[in-house]
This record gives sequence, C-alpha cells and structure tokens, in this order.
Amino acid sequence: MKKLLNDQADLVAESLRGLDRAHPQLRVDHEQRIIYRADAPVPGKVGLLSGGGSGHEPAHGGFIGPGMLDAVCAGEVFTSPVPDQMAEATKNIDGGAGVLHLVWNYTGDVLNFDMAAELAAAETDTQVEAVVINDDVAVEDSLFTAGRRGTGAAIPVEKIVGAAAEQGRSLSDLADLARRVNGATRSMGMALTSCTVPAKGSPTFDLPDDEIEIGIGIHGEPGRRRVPITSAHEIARMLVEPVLNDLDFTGAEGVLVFVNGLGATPLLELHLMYGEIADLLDQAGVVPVRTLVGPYVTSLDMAGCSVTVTRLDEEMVGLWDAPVATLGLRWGM
Amino acid sequence: MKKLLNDQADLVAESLRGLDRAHPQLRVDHEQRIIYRADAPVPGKVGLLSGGGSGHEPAHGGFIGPGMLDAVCAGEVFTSPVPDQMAEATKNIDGGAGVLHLVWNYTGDVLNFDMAAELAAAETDTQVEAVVINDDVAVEDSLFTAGRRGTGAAIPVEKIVGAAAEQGRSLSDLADLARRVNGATRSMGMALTSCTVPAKGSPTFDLPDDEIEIGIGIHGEPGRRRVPITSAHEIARMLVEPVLNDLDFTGAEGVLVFVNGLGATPLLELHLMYGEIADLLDQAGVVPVRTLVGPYVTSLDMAGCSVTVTRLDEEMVGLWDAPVATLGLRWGM
Amino acid sequence: MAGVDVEALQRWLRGFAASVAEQKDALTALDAAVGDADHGANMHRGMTAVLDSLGTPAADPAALLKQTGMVLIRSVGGASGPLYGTLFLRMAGATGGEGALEPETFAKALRAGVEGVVARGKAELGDKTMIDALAPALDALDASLGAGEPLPAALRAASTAADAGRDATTPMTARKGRASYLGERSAGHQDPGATSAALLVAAAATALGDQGTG
Amino acid sequence: MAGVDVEALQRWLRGFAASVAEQKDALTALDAAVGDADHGANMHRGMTAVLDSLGTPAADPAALLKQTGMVLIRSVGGASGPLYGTLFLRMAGATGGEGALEPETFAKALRAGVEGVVARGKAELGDKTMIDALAPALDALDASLGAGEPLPAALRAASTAADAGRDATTPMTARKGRASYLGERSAGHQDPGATSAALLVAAAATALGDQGTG
Ligand SMILES: Nc1ncnc2c1ncn2[C@@H]1O[C@H](COP(=O)(O)OP(=O)(O)O)[C@@H](O)[C@H]1O
Ligand SMILES: Nc1ncnc2c1ncn2[C@@H]1O[C@H](COP(=O)(O)OP(=O)(O)O)[C@@H](O)[C@H]1O
Ligand SMILES: [Mg+2]
Ligand SMILES: [Mg+2]
Ligand SMILES: [Mg+2]
Ligand SMILES: [Mg+2]
Repeated sequence: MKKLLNDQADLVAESLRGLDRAHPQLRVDHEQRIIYRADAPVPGKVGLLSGGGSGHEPAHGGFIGPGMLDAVCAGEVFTSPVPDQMAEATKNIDGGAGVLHLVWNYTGDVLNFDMAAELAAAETDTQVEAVVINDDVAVEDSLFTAGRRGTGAAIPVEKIVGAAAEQGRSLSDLADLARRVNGATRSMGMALTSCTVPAKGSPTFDLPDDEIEIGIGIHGEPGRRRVPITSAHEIARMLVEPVLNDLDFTGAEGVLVFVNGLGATPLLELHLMYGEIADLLDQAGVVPVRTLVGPYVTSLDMAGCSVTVTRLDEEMVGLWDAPVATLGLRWGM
Repeated sequence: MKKLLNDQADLVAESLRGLDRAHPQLRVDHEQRIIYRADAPVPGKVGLLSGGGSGHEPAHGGFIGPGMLDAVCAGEVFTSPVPDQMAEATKNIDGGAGVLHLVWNYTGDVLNFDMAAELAAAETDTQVEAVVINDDVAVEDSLFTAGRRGTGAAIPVEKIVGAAAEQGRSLSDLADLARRVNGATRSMGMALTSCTVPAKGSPTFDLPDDEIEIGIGIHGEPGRRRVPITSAHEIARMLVEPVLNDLDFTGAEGVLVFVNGLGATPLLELHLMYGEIADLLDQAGVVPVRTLVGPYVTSLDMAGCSVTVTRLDEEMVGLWDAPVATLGLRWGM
Repeated sequence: MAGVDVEALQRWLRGFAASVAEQKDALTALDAAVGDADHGANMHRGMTAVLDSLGTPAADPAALLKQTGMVLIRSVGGASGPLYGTLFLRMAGATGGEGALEPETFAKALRAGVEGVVARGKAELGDKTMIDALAPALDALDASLGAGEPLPAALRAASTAADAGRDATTPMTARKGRASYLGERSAGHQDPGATSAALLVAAAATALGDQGTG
Repeated sequence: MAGVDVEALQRWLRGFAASVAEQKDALTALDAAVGDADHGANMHRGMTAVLDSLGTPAADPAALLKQTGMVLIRSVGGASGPLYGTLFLRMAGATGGEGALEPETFAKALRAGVEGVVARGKAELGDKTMIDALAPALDALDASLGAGEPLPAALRAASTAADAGRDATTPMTARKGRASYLGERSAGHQDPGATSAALLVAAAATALGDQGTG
C-alpha cells in the first residue's frame, strides 16, 4: 500500500486537522469529528446535516457552506459515523427551524442516523426529519436487499435542497424537495480497478488487467458483474442504459448529467466519457441542460466512474443555479 | 493499461469533444485543438494564452474563463502543442491590447511558443509578450539543464495575472506581474507511483512497492532520487525544505500554499499533507494566508503530490481574491 | 452455582475482544469479499473501547451490559456498531438489578438482545447476517437449558450451533447489509458478521462455561 | 551522377518514416527511461504527416524540404517537432532553386540544418541530444566528400559516425531537454533524439546512396 499518511489509524483525524487548517470557512470539532460551516447555526434556517464514512472526498465535507450543507459527520474510512456525532451536530446546527438529515442509504448510515434521531428526540426539542438518498440502479430487486445505495444523487439533493434552505423554507418543505430530487435521480457506476482501504493495506478485490466491474458501489464493494474491458463507448452504454430504463427522463426542463470520477480517473477520460454519454442521451431524446464532470464522490484511489442523471423541473434548475460556496461546488458567490 | 477511452490515438480529440459539449462557457476549435472562453476576444483586454501537453487536467483548459485565461492550446498527451495552434489562438484572443503567452518551461513548449510568436509577428500586428513559468526546485543547477520546470506556479501566475488583465492593465504591466509572481513561487513534487501514458500503454517507470520518487516532474519523468517510502511527515519535509531553502518566504503579507494532487491521490491524503506542510511552515515562521488543496496540475493517473509556495504581496492577495469563473477555480462570480 | 455476575461478563467481553483482535484481519478479508473490508477494524475498534471501559466499575450486570452497548454504539459506526450495541443494550434492559444472572435469565437476556438486533436490522434467518449465527445459538441454548443441562454445557451447544449457523451463511445469497448489493455473487462467501457473532458465542462458552460458572 | 533530386529526397523521407514506424516503441521506451515516453509517438505522428504530404508535388528540393519542415513543425509538437522541423527548413534555405543538389550542396544544406537546430535548441556536443548524432555525421560526410569519396560512400561514413555518436550518448549526463532534469540519473541511457537522428542519417545512406545517386 502506497499512501500519503503517517499511521493509517490516524488518517481521518490527521486529514481533518489539515482540512481545518487549510479552510477557515469550515470549523472542525476534532473530538467528535464534525465539520461545520464556520457560521453555523444560521438563525431561522433549517440546518442540513449529512455525513458518512470517510474516503469519498470531496464528499461529504467539501459540500459544507452557504447554499449547501451546515455540517457533516465524518466516520472512519468507509464506516458510517456514530449516533453521538450526529446528535451533537444536530444540536449545533439548529437555527430554530429544525434539522434535516440527508442519509445515504447504507445499513450502517441508516441505523446510526436512526439512533441519532432517537437521541436528539430524547435529549433536545430540535425537530428532525430524515431523507434517505438511494439512487443506484445497480442494485436490482431492491426489495430483497438493503435497498439501492446512495451515490451521486447526494450532490443534486444537497445542492438543490441547500439552496432552498437558504430561502428560509420549512423543514417539511425541504424534506419533500429532497425526496423529490432523490426520486428524480438515478446512478450507475463501474470500476477499472479496486481501491485500497488503508486499514486493510491491499486492494479490496483483485481485478485482472483485462476485466472491469460494472455496477460498483463507492466502498470497494464488488459490482454486480465482471466483464472484459471494453471501449469507453461500450462502457457508457452499460451505464446509461440501466439508468434510462429505470426512469423516464424525457422532460420539458431537461436533465442534469453528472459524470463522476471515483478517485484515480483523469479528468481527460471523464470528459471523453461525457461525450459518449451525451451521445446516448441524444439518441434517447434526453436533453442535458446542466452538467457536472469531475471527482465529487470518490472511492479512495479507485479508477472508474459513475453516471448520475436527474430529471429537472423549473424549480430545481433555479435552485441548482443559485449561489453556493463550498470546497467542492462554488458559484455565484 | 486500463483507461476509459476508445482508440488511444483519439483520446485528446474525444476528450475535447466531451469538454465542449459539457461546458457551454467554453468554445473549442476541434480542428486546431484550441479551447477559448466563449466570449473571446474581450475588447480592450489583454488576451492570456497558455497551453501544453494534455494529461494535466484541469490544467490547462480548466483555467479558461473570466478572471483567468482566454485560450489554451492542447497538445497530445505530454507533448507540447504546435506553433500553428498558438498563432491561431493569439490572433483570436487579441482584443486590441495584445496577447500574453504564459509558457511552462519545457524545451518543447518554449520552442513551439517561440515559433508561434515569430509566426504571429510575421503575419499579424498583434503585440505578443511571453513569460516563462519555471518554479520547480527539484531541478538543481538549472544553468546546466533545460532550466527549472514550470509546474504549480502556473496556477497563481494565471489567476493573479488573469485578475489584473480584467482590470484592463497593459501587456507590459501584465508581463511584469507574471514574472514577479513566478519569481515569488517555488514548487517541489513527489510520486508514489508512475503514470501510464496511453500511447505507451504501460507505466513510464517501475517503482517498487517500497520506494517513492522525490523531485518528480508532471510528465512521468523520473525524479531526482528514489528513496524508501516513508511517513507523510517525512515526505512533507522532503518537499518543503528545498522550497524554503531556495527563497525567503518570511514576509509581511504571508504566502499562498498550494498542495497539488498528481491525479490518483485522494483528497483525504492531500489534506493530511496540508497539515504536515503547515506545521513545517509554522516552524519556519512562514505564514499561509491563502490555500489551495486539490488536483489542479495532474500527471494522468500518477499518485503523489507537489507543494507550491508563493510569496504574496498586498497586490497579489487582492488579485488572488478577485472573482474568477473557470472550471478549476471559481469564486466571487 | 454462582450465576453470571459482573466478573463473569467481563471475562466474556475480554475473551471476545481477544478473539476479535486475533481474527481482525480474517474478518476484514471476509468483508473484502462481499463488503467494504472494514468489519475486522470496526469490531476491533469497538472491543478495544469496551476493554478500556471495563476500568469503570459497574454496579451490576445490567449496568455493565448497558455501558458495553453504549460504548459499541459510540465507537464502532457502520452496520455492526448499532447492531452489536443494540444486542448489549437490550440484554441490559432484560435484566433487573440482580448481582448475578441465573442461567435462564442470561438466556432470556440474550434472546432479548438478538430480538433487538432483528428489530433494528430487519434481518431474517437466511438473509446471510449475524442473525444466522445468533438465532441458532439461542435455540440451542434454550433447548439445552430446558433439557436440564448446566449453563457451561448449554453454552457449548450454543457455540456449536453458532459455528454451524456461521458456516451455513457461505452458500446463501445475501438479502441484508452491504453483501446484498452483490446479488448472487454474494453466494460462496462466509458472512463476516456471522463470523464475529460466532466468536461472541464461543467467548461466552469459554468465559461463562468452563472456567466460569461451571 | 544525377545529384540529389526531389525523388531521391522523397526516398529518404519514406525510408526515415519506415524506420521510425518500425522503431516507434523502441524510441518511446528510451524516452520513458529519461523523459516522458512520447518520442516514438511524436516522430511517428510527424513522419506519417510527412508521408501524406508527399502526395503534393514539389517543384524542387528546396520546396520539398521546406514543406517537410513545415509539416513536422505543424504536426509533432514537443521538443523534437521544432528541432526536426528547423533542420529541414534550414536545409531548404541553404539550397537555391536547383532541380538536383550536388553532393557538396546537400552536405552544406545538412550542415545549415543542423546549425539551425543548434541555434534553436542551444545544445552543444556532449549535452546528450540529437546533436551528438548529427554533428559527427556532418563531419564524417564533409571529410569523406573532401577526400573525394562519392556521396554513397560518404553517407555510409556519416551513418557510421551518427551511430557512434548515438552510442556515445549513453554514458553522458544530459544538459538539455527533459533528460536534463534527472541530473546524473540520466547517465546510462541512450538518448532517444540521438537515436532517431541516427535513423535519419542511415535512411539517407540507404536512399541517396546505395540505390539512389550512387
Ligand atoms: N440488517 C442487518 N441485520 C443484521 N446484521 C446485519 C445487517 N446488515 C449487516 N449486518 C451484519 O453486519 C456485517 C457487516 O458489518 P460491518 O462490515 O462492520 O459494517 P458495514 O457493512 O457498515 O461496513 C455483515 O456481515 C452482517 O452480518
Ligand atoms: N535543446 C535541445 N537541442 C537539441 N535536441 C534536443 C533539445 N532538447 C531535446 N532534444 C532532443 O529531443 C529529444 C526528445 O524529443 P521528444 O521526446 O519528442 O520531445 P519532448 O522532450 O518534448 O517529449 C531528446 O532525446 C533530445 O535528443
Ligand atoms: Mg463499512
Ligand atoms: Mg513530450
Ligand atoms: Mg464492512
Ligand atoms: Mg518525450
């Protein structure tokens, strides 16, 4: 394993230390491993909380700031944070209008956020709602599984709901909006290589030089199937087809297309993939009106990509375009 | 080789195609492989042109936009573009105030930009100045070499000069400023792994699992020396010391610290590195007042990082903070 | 027979912590095959924190079990943290203020704990989770005690059942947790959580059985 | 003796293109050791473009050489594009409107071309660049012609000298180009540009010598 670290057991703590020093617009509670926007709580605004295992940077901490999240709880690498963190963060970002938990759908995250909500209900009078993000169409038969994973949809959900929160909208309104954006979003990913989890010290799975994994998650979980390596053109098809088959994306306001790098994929290749994906959307009569191309939801040093498509309505377009100032997404301010 | 591409010979062309489709704020001349800001030329403004081999994304095309570059010429992977491209771009971004070439110091880039300037002088009456960026302290004895490489300094140079250009400053003023920022900047990089150039199809160099390269370039050139892998703490020291030894960075307005990922390095690790680097700067009495952490000048899929430090004056701080709207850097607009 | 007192429970926890420490890499390797390669690290982090917490004196079994559950919930994260944490919290809730638990009370508490895990995680037998080791262990424990066997023998039977339940997860297709994303590709791999759960039951057999309340 | 006419020069360029195509991976491998692993691809891209351009009829040697230089400059990039391009442009500049170049004119033109490379790239003999193959080749060519040898023999001598010059780059520490960044680590590796330059001279010996103007 070749990584820039001291002791792997300290990786998350030391990375948070660097994040804190590098970015004065963030405030880090190192004891609890919570990252806050420096001016939280914002009075009158619903607080938005997310979080999850580390190793997905810039998710989750890179999406804290005006127009997006108020705080994020950081777990160990690929391990959901614990309820105490979420309960503490919930308390500290409540500006009087309640707190919305945006929970990526993994058993660990859901269970820990559940317990946190129970704790918060028992210990404070903060109103809490939770919305589960579950967009990954690689998980088929989701009734007989832990359900679809939360992956790329977090970005449009957090951005759009974040912008709406800045407008002073109510907790239940925002929860509805989050569910609506999540419901309008589908994703599918693939890996060229495995990632290496520092605590394990070797790749999570062995992938021969001539094979790729289709339907991969963002934690080094193996995908749904392994296929011979093929062209970007074919790979785009294997990602876009299941997305389009799962939801009707033809619509008046067009779609957001988000081509995500999993960590070790050059932007040069991601842009090439965008071209292939855009062709397929063209053929299907689906019109991209907003795009995002880059490593936003990574899986440590995994090479590969995912595609996320969100069916936009006019309100969502406006909220997507609204100002945001985070490390990962920034415009308009 | 595992990459998201069709035929490797078409990688750059197809990536430009995707870039063009994804980002309406850019305009791409696919024949000549020139990326323009959509509204170039900007009347009355000095045009800023850079470029170089592909494979460093988001450099160079990701730094085109208001407040930064006007155009970029894209070469093949790790191969400087050709004079025709630069001459054509020069003609098209001249808003009447001349064009500044920001040239990364590599023999190929310098020779091709030289020829382009000769062509431009022969064929148009556009005033052209060129400033060479050469910040890499890994190249010792630069009098007996091709000179120091241009690496991370391009970001502060292009950002600061880009902001000044928006103020309508003159070509010679901007060239002076570019030289001043370049002169105030030093960089040093290291690699955990080699990159794989698509045309070669295998890693440029073999690096055993327990060794790293210190003083690496951004084209897979081997570094100055190979050492056993060590802690982030020690690696930070091997990068920061030569930078601080080369230039006195203690100064009233502090420094910009730019910790750059070379392509396959998780942001988690880069932030950890920032913490280590900030400690060393503290010990040396050097005060970071602006920071940038992320993959901005990459070397395809290389794992590793570089550190760039710029000694800022008041004017530079103001220009760094000025609005910019590019794919790679964006704030204030 | 002395019953399961605080000291016996502490022996159990120490024993479990020791097996987890020893099996850490094996648990992680199992999780790498069907999950995210952290189950060993998770359990080890949790049980290290539990060991630390044993320094704080506990008034009675209920207090110790509750503290253990809270420590796990606070330190582990992931799926296993809330689930193992709930196991111990519910065990605590199912005991009164006794200084030592009768074998039947211990068995009842364990059942309450596992029911808590089911309530949280919604896994059924055959879903390829820790439940596949824990549920058969409970049944064997109850059957043995019902047949008049002493706790040590009953726990040995439970441990054998847990091991068998763990082994039975190998051919299963996962329907809960991260392994479920793999669909049929999850078959052929032993479940990491069932493996750690079998270690938990084995540690009980050792600590509360042979040298303990036997 | 017919002199070096357009057809002979085209044979030279075709021969060089063929060796570059054949040696592409070897050139890139040399560049991987001390540079950025693209010299083979660069030269191949350039010579493929030159082959394409041979379809356009050229009035005389000067026109063909100029066109070749322009094509290389337009298609190669990197360090080798402007340098090889300059070589041909300056060769063109050193010839008048002759339909065929006398051996001495050809030798003079080649020297002018190499001087152009030196003027652009500022490399000296011993800097571990293409100059280390080209300069000895020129000297051998002039010496042979001066000694009254015919062009074919003189070009064979030049090619032998270029090969020796290329080989001599191996122990050198680079002082120009990308290899110079390696400092002393560049020693022990043959220079890619000197290697392609030796191919260029060898192609001349074949095309203009043996079957050509011989
Ligand atoms: N819903 C569930 N009910 C019971 N056990 C579960 C459930 N989901 C997962 N598990 C258990 O948790 C184990 C994985 O734990 P761990 O790797 O620590 O957490 P994570 O999956 O969050 O990385 C699985 O092997 C399985 O036995
Ligand atoms: N200043 C120079 N003068 C002469 N030849 C040079 C000079 N710099 C580099 N070269 C030659 O160019 C070769 C490298 O060419 P190439 O790999 O195509 O370009 P790049 O270095 O830009 O990738 C070197 O091996 C060397 O022979
Ligand atoms: Mg996990
Ligand atoms: Mg090159
Ligand atoms: Mg796991
Ligand atoms: Mg090269």
